[in-house]
Amino acid sequence: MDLFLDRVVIGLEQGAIYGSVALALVLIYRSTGFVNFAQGEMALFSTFLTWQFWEWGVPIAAAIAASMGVSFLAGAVIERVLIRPVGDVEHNALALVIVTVGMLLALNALVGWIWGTEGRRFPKIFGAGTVDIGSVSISYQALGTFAVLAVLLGLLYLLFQRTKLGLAVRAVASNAESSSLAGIRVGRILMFGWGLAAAVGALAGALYASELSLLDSNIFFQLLIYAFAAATLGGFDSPVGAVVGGLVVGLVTVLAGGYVGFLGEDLKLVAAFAVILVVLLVRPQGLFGRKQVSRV
Amino acid sequence: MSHLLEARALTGGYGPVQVLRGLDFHVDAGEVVVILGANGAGKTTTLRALSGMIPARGEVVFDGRSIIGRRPEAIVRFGIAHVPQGRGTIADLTVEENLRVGAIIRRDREVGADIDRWYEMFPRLAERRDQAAGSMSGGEQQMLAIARALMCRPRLLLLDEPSLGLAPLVTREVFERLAHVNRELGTTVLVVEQNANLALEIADRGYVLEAGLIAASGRADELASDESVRKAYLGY
Amino acid sequence: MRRRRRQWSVVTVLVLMLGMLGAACGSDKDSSGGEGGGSGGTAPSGGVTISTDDCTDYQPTKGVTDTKITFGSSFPQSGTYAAFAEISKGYQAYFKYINAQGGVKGHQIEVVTKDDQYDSGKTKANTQELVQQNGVFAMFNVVGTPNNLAIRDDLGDECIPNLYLATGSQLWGDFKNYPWLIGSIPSYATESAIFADYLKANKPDAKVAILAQNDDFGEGYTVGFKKAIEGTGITIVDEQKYNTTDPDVKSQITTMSQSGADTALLAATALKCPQSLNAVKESGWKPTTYISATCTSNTVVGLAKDANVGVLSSIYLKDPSDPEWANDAAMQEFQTLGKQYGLSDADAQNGLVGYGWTMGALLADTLDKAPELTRQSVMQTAWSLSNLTPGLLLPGISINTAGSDDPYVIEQMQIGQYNGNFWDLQGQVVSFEGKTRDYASTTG
Amino acid sequence: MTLDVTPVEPRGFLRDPKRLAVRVVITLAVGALLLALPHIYPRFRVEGQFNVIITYAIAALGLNLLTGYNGQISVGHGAFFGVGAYTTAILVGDHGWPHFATLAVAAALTFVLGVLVGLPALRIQGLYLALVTLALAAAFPLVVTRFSSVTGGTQGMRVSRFRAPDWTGLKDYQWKYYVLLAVAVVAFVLVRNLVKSRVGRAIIATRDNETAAQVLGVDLSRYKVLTFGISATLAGVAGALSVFNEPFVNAEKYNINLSITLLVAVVVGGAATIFGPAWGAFFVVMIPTWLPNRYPQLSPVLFGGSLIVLMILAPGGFLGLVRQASGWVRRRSGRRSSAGPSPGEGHDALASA
Repeated sequence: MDLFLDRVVIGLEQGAIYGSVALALVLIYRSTGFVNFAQGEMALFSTFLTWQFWEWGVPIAAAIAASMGVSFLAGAVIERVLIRPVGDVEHNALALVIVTVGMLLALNALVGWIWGTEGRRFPKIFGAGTVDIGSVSISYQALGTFAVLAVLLGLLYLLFQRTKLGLAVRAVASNAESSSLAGIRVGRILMFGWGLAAAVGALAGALYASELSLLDSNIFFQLLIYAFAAATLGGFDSPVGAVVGGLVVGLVTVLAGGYVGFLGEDLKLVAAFAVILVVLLVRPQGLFGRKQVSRV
Repeated sequence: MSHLLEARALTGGYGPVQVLRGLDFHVDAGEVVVILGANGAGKTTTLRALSGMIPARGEVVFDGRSIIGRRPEAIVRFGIAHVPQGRGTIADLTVEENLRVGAIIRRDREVGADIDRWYEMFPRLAERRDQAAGSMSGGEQQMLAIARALMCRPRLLLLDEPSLGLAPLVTREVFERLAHVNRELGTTVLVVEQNANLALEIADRGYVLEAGLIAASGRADELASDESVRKAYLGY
Repeated sequence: MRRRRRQWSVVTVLVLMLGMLGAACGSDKDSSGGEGGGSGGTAPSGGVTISTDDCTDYQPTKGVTDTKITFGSSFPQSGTYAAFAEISKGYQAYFKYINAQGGVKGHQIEVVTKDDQYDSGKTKANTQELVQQNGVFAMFNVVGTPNNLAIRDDLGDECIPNLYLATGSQLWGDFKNYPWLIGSIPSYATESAIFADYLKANKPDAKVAILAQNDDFGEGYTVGFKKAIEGTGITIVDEQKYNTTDPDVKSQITTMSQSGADTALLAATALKCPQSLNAVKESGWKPTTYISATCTSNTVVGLAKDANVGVLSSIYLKDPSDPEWANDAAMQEFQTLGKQYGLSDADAQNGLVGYGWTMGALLADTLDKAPELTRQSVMQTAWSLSNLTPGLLLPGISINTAGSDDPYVIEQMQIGQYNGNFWDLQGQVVSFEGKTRDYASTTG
Repeated sequence: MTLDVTPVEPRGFLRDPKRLAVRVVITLAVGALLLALPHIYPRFRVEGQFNVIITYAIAALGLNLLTGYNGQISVGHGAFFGVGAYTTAILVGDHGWPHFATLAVAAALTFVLGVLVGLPALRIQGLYLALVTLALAAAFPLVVTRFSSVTGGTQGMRVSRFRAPDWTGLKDYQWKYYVLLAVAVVAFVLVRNLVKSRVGRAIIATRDNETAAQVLGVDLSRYKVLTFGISATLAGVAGALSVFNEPFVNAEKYNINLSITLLVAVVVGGAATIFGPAWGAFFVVMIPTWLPNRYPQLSPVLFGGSLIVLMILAPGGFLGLVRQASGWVRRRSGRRSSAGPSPGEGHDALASA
């Protein structure tokens, strides 16, 4: 029983990380309608930036905030300089995918070039202790991750549902042409969407590196598959779906790895994929995704 | 020379292809003007050129100010609202959110009151205020699109084929509402339409486009009775 | 054979003369080297003979000019495993130093390197290019097990030596089938055996849980350990695997922590090493922990701050960052000469660079001892080393090979315990000289 | 309303003997060059670069059919490539089959697999499908490792070499090149004919507008699944051929990077063009070798950067760029002879706007 609860906690903690990166994916998808393959590597860059600030003596919370700010700007610039010139997603989807693949390769190597390929120590954002609840102990780190994610979701909800800016983002995601006719400055909204995603990615990256206490230039490529799985499961246009999807993927992988003998730890990812396939066959738009309205 | 909108030698098109080959036309305040023409004559392109959706050249003066070469989000701020072909509602947003998007450039506090006004005028929208726009019928979406465009309190409304894909009865209803808006609010309307009969009924004046040039123009009743126009566009 | 020999006789004579000169000059430095120049071409010291009869187009002195001998190497310089590129800094510095002294037998040593991003397909393409375009004499210190497997047959067919591979797979001891390839670092199986040996003495009824990377690396440890504990009181109570693509190993460690084990064998490498140490600490489990020798560099194990104290591993090189060796002659040579010939201060503290330096010394020694600079002669020499102590090998460890009788290069190690900064050596050097094969899995 | 639009191009050529002659000359010249390559260049270029380009080109050809022509993005074709490779490796290595015989098995097996993956594609679309295929790519190396007793796992598996028969008088690498090239030529011709056939038009119609295709009576599901199957088959054959060239397989070789590389090849060459995949394969293999060797860490930065720049300049890929350029030249020369837009062009532009 103890082992089971421990596994649940670990699954949820890892799932929260997957969910937070998936959240960044979803934010870009919501505003631009396509998937950013470079999301993980953007988060990698931001996290190294956070590390660098921290290494320079900035307190970790301030370092994360600073990195989120820089990432927001960088994300907006990337949209303006690298993405927009390629064209819109309806006509140049493939070209956009390749641009993000190019960014993935370039950013990863750039990080290696600037900071080297050796691993780095990353501080525990929420300290190293644990809270004991009955027979289960939960680390401050896990609790902190859950809390940050909950607050983030709440803020995003307020942003999207309660502000003009959020409304504009959602309008542009659904129909850019009509939005611009209504007076929304589509270009700025897209830049905002990318900036927001990059900032959330920076936060997710810090949570992840903090969970590992480590950082090197490979960890986000590994994470990206899980984040994709989380976003796919939850539905690519739903922030709540991304987080729930992340938690489910985390739980399924840990429990399948622990309890399903023929899968084992080495094939647990396959279990997660199987769950996603089944969900998609029943709901092709993911658990929380909205069904795409087909336009003829 | 106090036309609300005046276009001179307007050209424009897609990439290397010129569709409009030099149009001169005007719209006066309070009018309903219709642009008729066959498929591919350049009707939609004309509206897109006016609202800045495609690069255009020539001269377009709206209320004394040149708007040529501006981007759509700037032009709407001059007071020109464009309901594009295929309705142009924002499918994933609810009816109410669509209306709020329509008012997104406004900074006054009367947005809520305006929304209520449109709910009054289009009761069907009020019933469906929390429903996603994309899930509504074609006629409802068309009305929403018009209401959304009017939310920015435009002085000129550009309408692109509002009858497209609608049943005749629904089309008639849409046009009646349009006439009503024009009468009640004094909103000037420039409408592109294939269904010339209906359009000419509510219009004051009209232009006929052929291959990117104006082939005929005149008062609506004159056009409706013109032999060649009747044969070509009215089908009787 | 004979005809070919005549063709090259002039070169051979020259090479021999230079060789003797070199041997004479370096004699006091290599006093431990044992019998040097033997009977010429076919049967040098140790009596190991490698036939060139089956070679396609055997070119004995390709890559050797009057003044230079050129080697090729392929290893990751970009991408996931780019950190391995540090190794080359070590041997390049060593060769610069040796070349400044006049080289080996009057030949400057040059190594042409290419980036393969740890992709075995690229390793193969690089190697072909190095052999056909650059005309290298031999390959040297190619990184990675699959990478070396990908080039093994081609090089073997053409009888091109592949010297001192930077991988510890137990596959590199198949002298009979692959005489043109020789490993370097202790095999993962040997390491396991040394750890089992330690347990027998200190914890004879240990209950062990194993975390293994899901590939031949992890399997090397697992198989070696299982063979080594046969007939002892040591038992394996849990085995977990992880994929290199897994973001985390926490769930595996949690399972292990509740398996009743009191000992953890972490057959993990790279970042997964400190990651699993952190996970062990966070789980509250306090086992006797062993980590792979591939993680012993401070740049790796040092990442698991607070979680690495008391951890065990096998050591065969002096740690450049450990002040214990500050007055050691070989270490001083590495630090001062290394910096003189291109190493930065950080490089001179890096264990991987130290390993590279050691490999450079091993290659130079091998060339020095080879009766002639032909591919056959050098390869035969590599298979018949005795009591070599190049570079930064720990005191008491020496290199011995003897063809199929002793096909593994380094088989002696010492258990070390990490104190948070350095490895404290425990007990004595344990020798598995000639016995590695007993613990190796037989696949491949 | 019918999809049977008379193809214009061949007639134009038949009517215009000058253009036909130019085309014949170019084809012969390119053919001669391709045949001469393994005699001009040394073995490492042929084996390590040209042969790899050919296998990637065949796989990208298959992926292009699915992604370019049919509009279904797959980020998982590396897995089909891997299945083909392992089929040949296991049959040749463990069961002593002749190399050529394994091609048929690899083709059949990957066709069936492709159809199986294509079935959920009927329900799962667009982005979600792309990510399901990505999952396939991620899972493949894990499954291979799990069954290491058959596959050799990460350690890999050696296969006997594919040797040139004596009667050819060729070196092994030259023989391999010609065999691969021959298969590639057959594959390109078959795909070209397929795309220009009725079935091909149905495949394209499905991409451009599913609803319209349905109205036109195209059996969507059949064509989608069929396209998936054919596409996977080509990738599988390419994988099998890769073992002809390089008789070594291991789990790491067929990872996500391979799938992404194939997709990059399709788009960089020019999606939905016949020869785009060949150009794309050429670029993805050769560009990294052209980049300066001095700072290895920088070459991925430059490679990634060149992808971005190419996509900004020519979202239609290399052949798109060539088309843009030739269109520009034609317009410049055409402007002199006849003013005004040609109706055909105007229609195209409107359709895509």
